[in-house]
Amino acid sequence: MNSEEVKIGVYICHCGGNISDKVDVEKVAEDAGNLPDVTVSRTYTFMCADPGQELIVEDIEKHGLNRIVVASCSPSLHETTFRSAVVRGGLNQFLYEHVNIREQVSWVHASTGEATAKATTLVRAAIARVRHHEPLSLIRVGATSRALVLGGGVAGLRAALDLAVYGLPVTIVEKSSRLGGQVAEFGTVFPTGESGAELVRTLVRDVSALEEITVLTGARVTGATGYVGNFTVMVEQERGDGSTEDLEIPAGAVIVATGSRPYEPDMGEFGFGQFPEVVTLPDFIQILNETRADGDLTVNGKMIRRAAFIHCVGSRQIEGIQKPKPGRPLNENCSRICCTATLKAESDLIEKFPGVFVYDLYRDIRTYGRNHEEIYERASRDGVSFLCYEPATPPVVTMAAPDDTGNLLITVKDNLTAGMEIEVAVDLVVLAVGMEPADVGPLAESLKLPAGADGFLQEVHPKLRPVEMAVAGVVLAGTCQSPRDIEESCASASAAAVKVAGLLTRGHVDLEPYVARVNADRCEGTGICLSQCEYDGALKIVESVIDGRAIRKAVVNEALCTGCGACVAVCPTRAIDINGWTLDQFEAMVDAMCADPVEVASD
Amino acid sequence: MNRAASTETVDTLVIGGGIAGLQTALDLADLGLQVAIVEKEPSIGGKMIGLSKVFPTLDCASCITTPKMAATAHHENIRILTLAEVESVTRHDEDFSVRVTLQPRYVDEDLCIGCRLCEYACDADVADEFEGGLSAHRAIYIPFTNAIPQLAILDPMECNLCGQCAVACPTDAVVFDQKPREIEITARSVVVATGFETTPMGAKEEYRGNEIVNVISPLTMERLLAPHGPYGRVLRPADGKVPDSVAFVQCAGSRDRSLGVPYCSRVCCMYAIKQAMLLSGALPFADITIYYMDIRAFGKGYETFFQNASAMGIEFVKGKVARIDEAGDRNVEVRFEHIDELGQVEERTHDLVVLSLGMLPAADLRDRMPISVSSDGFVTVPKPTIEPCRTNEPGIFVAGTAAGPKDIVDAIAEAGAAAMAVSGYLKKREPAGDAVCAVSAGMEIR
Amino acid sequence: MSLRADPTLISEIERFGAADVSACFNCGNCTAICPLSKGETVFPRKVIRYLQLGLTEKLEASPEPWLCYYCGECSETCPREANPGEIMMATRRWLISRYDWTGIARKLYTSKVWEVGLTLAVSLFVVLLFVLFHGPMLTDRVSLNTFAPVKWVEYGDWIMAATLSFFLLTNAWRLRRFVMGDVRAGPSIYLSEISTFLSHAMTQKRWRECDHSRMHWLKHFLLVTGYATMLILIMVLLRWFQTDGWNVTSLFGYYATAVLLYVSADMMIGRLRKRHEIHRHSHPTDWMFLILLFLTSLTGILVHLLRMGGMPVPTYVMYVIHLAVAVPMLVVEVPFGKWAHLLYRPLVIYLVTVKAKAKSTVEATETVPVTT
Amino acid sequence: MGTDRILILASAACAYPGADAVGQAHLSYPANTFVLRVPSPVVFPESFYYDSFEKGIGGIIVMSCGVECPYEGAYEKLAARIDRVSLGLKEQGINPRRLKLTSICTVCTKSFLKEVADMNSILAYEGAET
Repeated sequence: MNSEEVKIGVYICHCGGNISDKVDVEKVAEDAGNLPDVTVSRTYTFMCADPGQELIVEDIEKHGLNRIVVASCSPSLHETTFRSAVVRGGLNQFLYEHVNIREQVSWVHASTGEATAKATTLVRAAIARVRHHEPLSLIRVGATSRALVLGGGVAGLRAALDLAVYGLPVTIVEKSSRLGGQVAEFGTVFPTGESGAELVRTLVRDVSALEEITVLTGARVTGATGYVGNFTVMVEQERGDGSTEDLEIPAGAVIVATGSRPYEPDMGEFGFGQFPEVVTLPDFIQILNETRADGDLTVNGKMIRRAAFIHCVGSRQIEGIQKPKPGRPLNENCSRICCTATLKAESDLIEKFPGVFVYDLYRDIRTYGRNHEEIYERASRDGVSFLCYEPATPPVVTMAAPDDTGNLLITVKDNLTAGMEIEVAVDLVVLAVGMEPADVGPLAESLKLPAGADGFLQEVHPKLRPVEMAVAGVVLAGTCQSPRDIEESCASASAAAVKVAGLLTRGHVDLEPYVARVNADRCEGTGICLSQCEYDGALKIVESVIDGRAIRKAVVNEALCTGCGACVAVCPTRAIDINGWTLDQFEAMVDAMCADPVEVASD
Repeated sequence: MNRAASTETVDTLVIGGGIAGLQTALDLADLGLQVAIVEKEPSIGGKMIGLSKVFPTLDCASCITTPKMAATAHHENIRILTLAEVESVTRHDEDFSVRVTLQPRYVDEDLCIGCRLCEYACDADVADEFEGGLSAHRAIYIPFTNAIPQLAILDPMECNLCGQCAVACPTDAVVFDQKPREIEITARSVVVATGFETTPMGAKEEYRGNEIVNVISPLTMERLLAPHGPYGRVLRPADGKVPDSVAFVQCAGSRDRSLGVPYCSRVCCMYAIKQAMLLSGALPFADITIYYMDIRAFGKGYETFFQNASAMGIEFVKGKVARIDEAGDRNVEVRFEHIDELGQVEERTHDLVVLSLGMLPAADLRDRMPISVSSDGFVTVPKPTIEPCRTNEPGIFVAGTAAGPKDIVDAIAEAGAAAMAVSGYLKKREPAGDAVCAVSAGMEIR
Repeated sequence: MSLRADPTLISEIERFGAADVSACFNCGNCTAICPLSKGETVFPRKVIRYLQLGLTEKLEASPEPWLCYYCGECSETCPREANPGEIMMATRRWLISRYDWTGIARKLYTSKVWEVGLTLAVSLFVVLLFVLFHGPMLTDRVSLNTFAPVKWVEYGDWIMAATLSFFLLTNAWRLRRFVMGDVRAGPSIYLSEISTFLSHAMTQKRWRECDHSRMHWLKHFLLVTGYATMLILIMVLLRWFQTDGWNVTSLFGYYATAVLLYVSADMMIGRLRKRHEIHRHSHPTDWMFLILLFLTSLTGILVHLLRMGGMPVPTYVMYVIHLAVAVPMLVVEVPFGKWAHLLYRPLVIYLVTVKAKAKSTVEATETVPVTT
Repeated sequence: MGTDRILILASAACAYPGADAVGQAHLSYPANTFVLRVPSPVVFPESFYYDSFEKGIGGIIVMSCGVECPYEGAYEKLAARIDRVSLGLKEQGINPRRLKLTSICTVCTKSFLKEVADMNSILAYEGAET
């Protein structure tokens, strides 16, 4: 391969103006074009677009290119795009090098001259590296034809059902003793008014009817090992007699559907914990469901005639106004479902107990979803009285005078009434609490699942790969990813399921070839590399007898090697490298970066 | 790409080549199913390809859409029919028989190489719909830079029949006498991903959206903000002035019974905030105001996005604009009650006003297929909670905004869900020894 | 000092004809679309807000309901179809009942039995008076002034005018107290603005600022001229007007009758057709006023025609019917009902001006820098 | 551009997306920075650091995932190696603060900017040698 003449094609993307507004792309291309072995050097408006990709394909065919460099946005977005173009041109996809001149150049450097110089240097480094690229092939490993769904709420059930109907075996691991999660306790759900328990029953009935699905309730994940196609998940299941049983479940892919939990207000937050008449929305829904319509609504023995609902408790928090709870950052974001859930609860309350008068204290009403605005309008027409507060002046809940019309007094500066301070006397305060991610447990640590600043699990990209995680083979379903309602949870669960179906339907998974490889000519069998390897069986020393001499060489098991490179750094003879990430390549890049600085034009 | 025999059989026919349709098709094709996408426009990409950047990540819309478009176009299990409109979907035993009209492109799709020589030869200028009518293209043209397929199309209404394009074409691809063709596709399942249109600019009479030139639609603002938009920078249409003061009027096509759209269109708050942020980047000294009723920043990372916009100095004014009038110097006057400022009635003048229009269903599906459609025109989903993509007709599914307003993130997730629902449905239909695996066996990874 | 919310006010105002108070989601469209809503007096949302929260005292002190002429644009463009225009209308009814210290207005507005009952009772009383005290019924010729001597009728007029004025003016006095609140204005301020009162009372000119209702204003103005003409004819010129011969006042009578008949009929037809927002919602009391007004005019002109036609008995009977309609209309509507707005509207505009002037005077005095 | 070039060895799982996040937020930092994407910086032998300084690199920031590292034991090995190299640099008379090991997460935009700023001020004010 190396005997072949190197012909490099270099492509600099304008990205509309995202790059070209800051980087003189023509100059970068010109500089690259003058480097040895660079056969073609071009710019194009949108390299990722079809005509841009076709440029590469055509040039490969026309000019016999055998190395391609594209300088555009982050490789996380388009490295695979261009690799597929390289493949269409007839080259091995790993003869490709990606340069990031958007996120790490045009978007972060103010000076056009400096940005252009840096881009030029980065392209030079990539050209230096791409010479060292070799064709690699994907490592095909058998995949376990079983998915593991962690969490038996609606999202988990939906995903499991989808996969089972599709024909894949599924194991659901649920830590509580029953399936259905929070939805089972919701009473009726919006926007349809169906019973949450009934919804869960439907799903559970369908799940039970499919022999492809194994359900483990009372089961906790204690750890996991493996990689896409070949995970092993350790589960500890409670037995009826109180003892536990340890199970190891092989799975080709894992769907995380661990869900969320309601925010628990602080002591004294809107009087919570201070007055027994202050409850959270989930508590209230339970009270409402348990009270017969023909009686009176009572909370803690007191009859409720007037109730107030306060929105955005534990959501849309603002630094300086709310204090973070220990171990939990402020939740800046909207919890998405509380507005509609609150308004629905208000209407339910009025419908069941027509004499009760309801106040609603909000910041913005966010009934965004299909048929949600109707729920807002219904609550209005049912007579709910709305008051709008600013985050800086939240409602204050205090004890009312003994002879007042309610036990509690809420004072609030009302935006809708020219900022006047309004006082309402109520018997009950319901806090519309936000959503917090539930604890994912040891799986997150074992598989290194990334979470965002808000604690919810992080997808790769909200639009490009909305349900996949950075860890291949692990996908997200439901509210462990972000707050959402039942409909959205089920949609994301099915979307997660389709990714898993695509992964496991062929019985094998193709892994990236970035694993250690040993240069047998250089290897002296010292075994130092072995001492650094943390993955059992990934590396071993094999003794063989050649020409009567015992020769020791390191050998890599490609399916088990993770390509971390710990072995590479310690080899005294530089006999071991990571495919696609060789020390030669890195050194070539550093050399290029240290070469004469690119002239900087003044802006 | 558009090679369409008179009768084809596919596992799934996806109606609509917007982001939801593309994602559904990709997910299905990855499972080894044969998919056809029917798109009525000359290019796939839908509304999203016309956007500048997308919230809340602010990555460019093209950067998300074009790879998906390219992946669809290159997928061996996907066939794309553009300029194709579904006339009817009728059940035929287990399958659906779909009648599709292929509108003439007046360019032979097999011969055209997208070289644009015809475009350069053409003399007739036509207002460019893709650019909100703010710039022009020729009567024969490639729809837009990233269009897929990259094939020219001729607008017969604007063509002055000089024949220069045909002369210039190196492959003799121009066919002036092309006729509409009707084809019939047999599909084992159908996904409706027909998407949305914005509410009309004239929907609220008091806003005079069709009369005042400097009152523009949000899609026009997207083009003004796009790096390759009509002017390459933000200028107002009436006189090309760089606007110093831009206002966004929220709920200009939603949450308003007086214009017949009582529902929330879900995306307008966020796209207005996004456009405001991009504007403050493009015009650092401009005053930007958003008139709103409730800011609905509900998605992951949206609230932070909103708070950032507020911190950047974008003014959020609570109060629904009641009336818009033309002021002097072609400026625009809005009249509103400043609710959180003592409720005074104010009249403010802006250089440019964007009406944050809502979403209406793009296609009237009534009588064209056996699914039920709600009174507002969106596809009815009988069990939205746990089966968000299923219609009342077995075998017909729905994805994206055809079933109600949705942002891109939710539309893409729902597209995946639709694909899962379709594949489950087809699996259930299969007798033992299923075809899905048979097809997938034919797919080898390079 | 914070204001106490009272959840009962909404149901109270609903008894006066408001239906959709709680449907309003406070977008402010109504206030901003209204051409009359500006400066210090913005409405209708402010009024709706007081209703939603039950701020009774704020509402009683609000001049805004009287500044609205119900062009209906707010209701036509309301995103929630909450009918702000009709809410303002209902609030005016409620306010009339709040100003009225007798409590009769409230009964009339909230009970059809009271409304119809009182009207019938007054009618019967009038009929009874005639049955008991009418003069000789000459049948050979028409002699109304023998059957109902103009002097006696005139006394009746004045007594009624005095009584009704008493109620109306005491109610107006209460209105002044509510609207002025704590603001003190000296007599000179009141006097200096009296022209405001007179010009608005005579022309309702503020209404003309509504973009959409010039026609409504014109009809209303005609109605008022007809009404005023008739009032003068009856209160001042009755001895010439109620004649058995011909008198020039009849010409004015023709004008007034024509206008009253045409406009009240037109208004009733409008309410039946419901084409304009202003006519879309009708409270029973609206109908009662229009019907009585129409019947009064109709019977009045019939009396005249029968008399001219030389039909004695029908003339006398029609005369009794005429008064049996006209008197209850005045008794019910003037101090306690819809009629009162003819006084309250200009009065409120006047008081708002007085109040603003008083405030600015106080501010001017308070802000004088102290120099030594 | 600063006179001294800063080499940033960024782990592909954390620090590299972290650097992208800086760009997505349109924050700004000096252009003398060159980010090298690596599966894990544990791959570099000690010689790589000495050679890089020799070649003229002003400072090296090793941005790993820290304890979040997806590879078993890699961070500990990396940290030990960086400690050894720092000592070695000191012995050679090179300012050891020109080599820095830090953890950058996918959303750690502020830390990223701070590390770059810190290294630039070290290069500007402390000099290359001890």
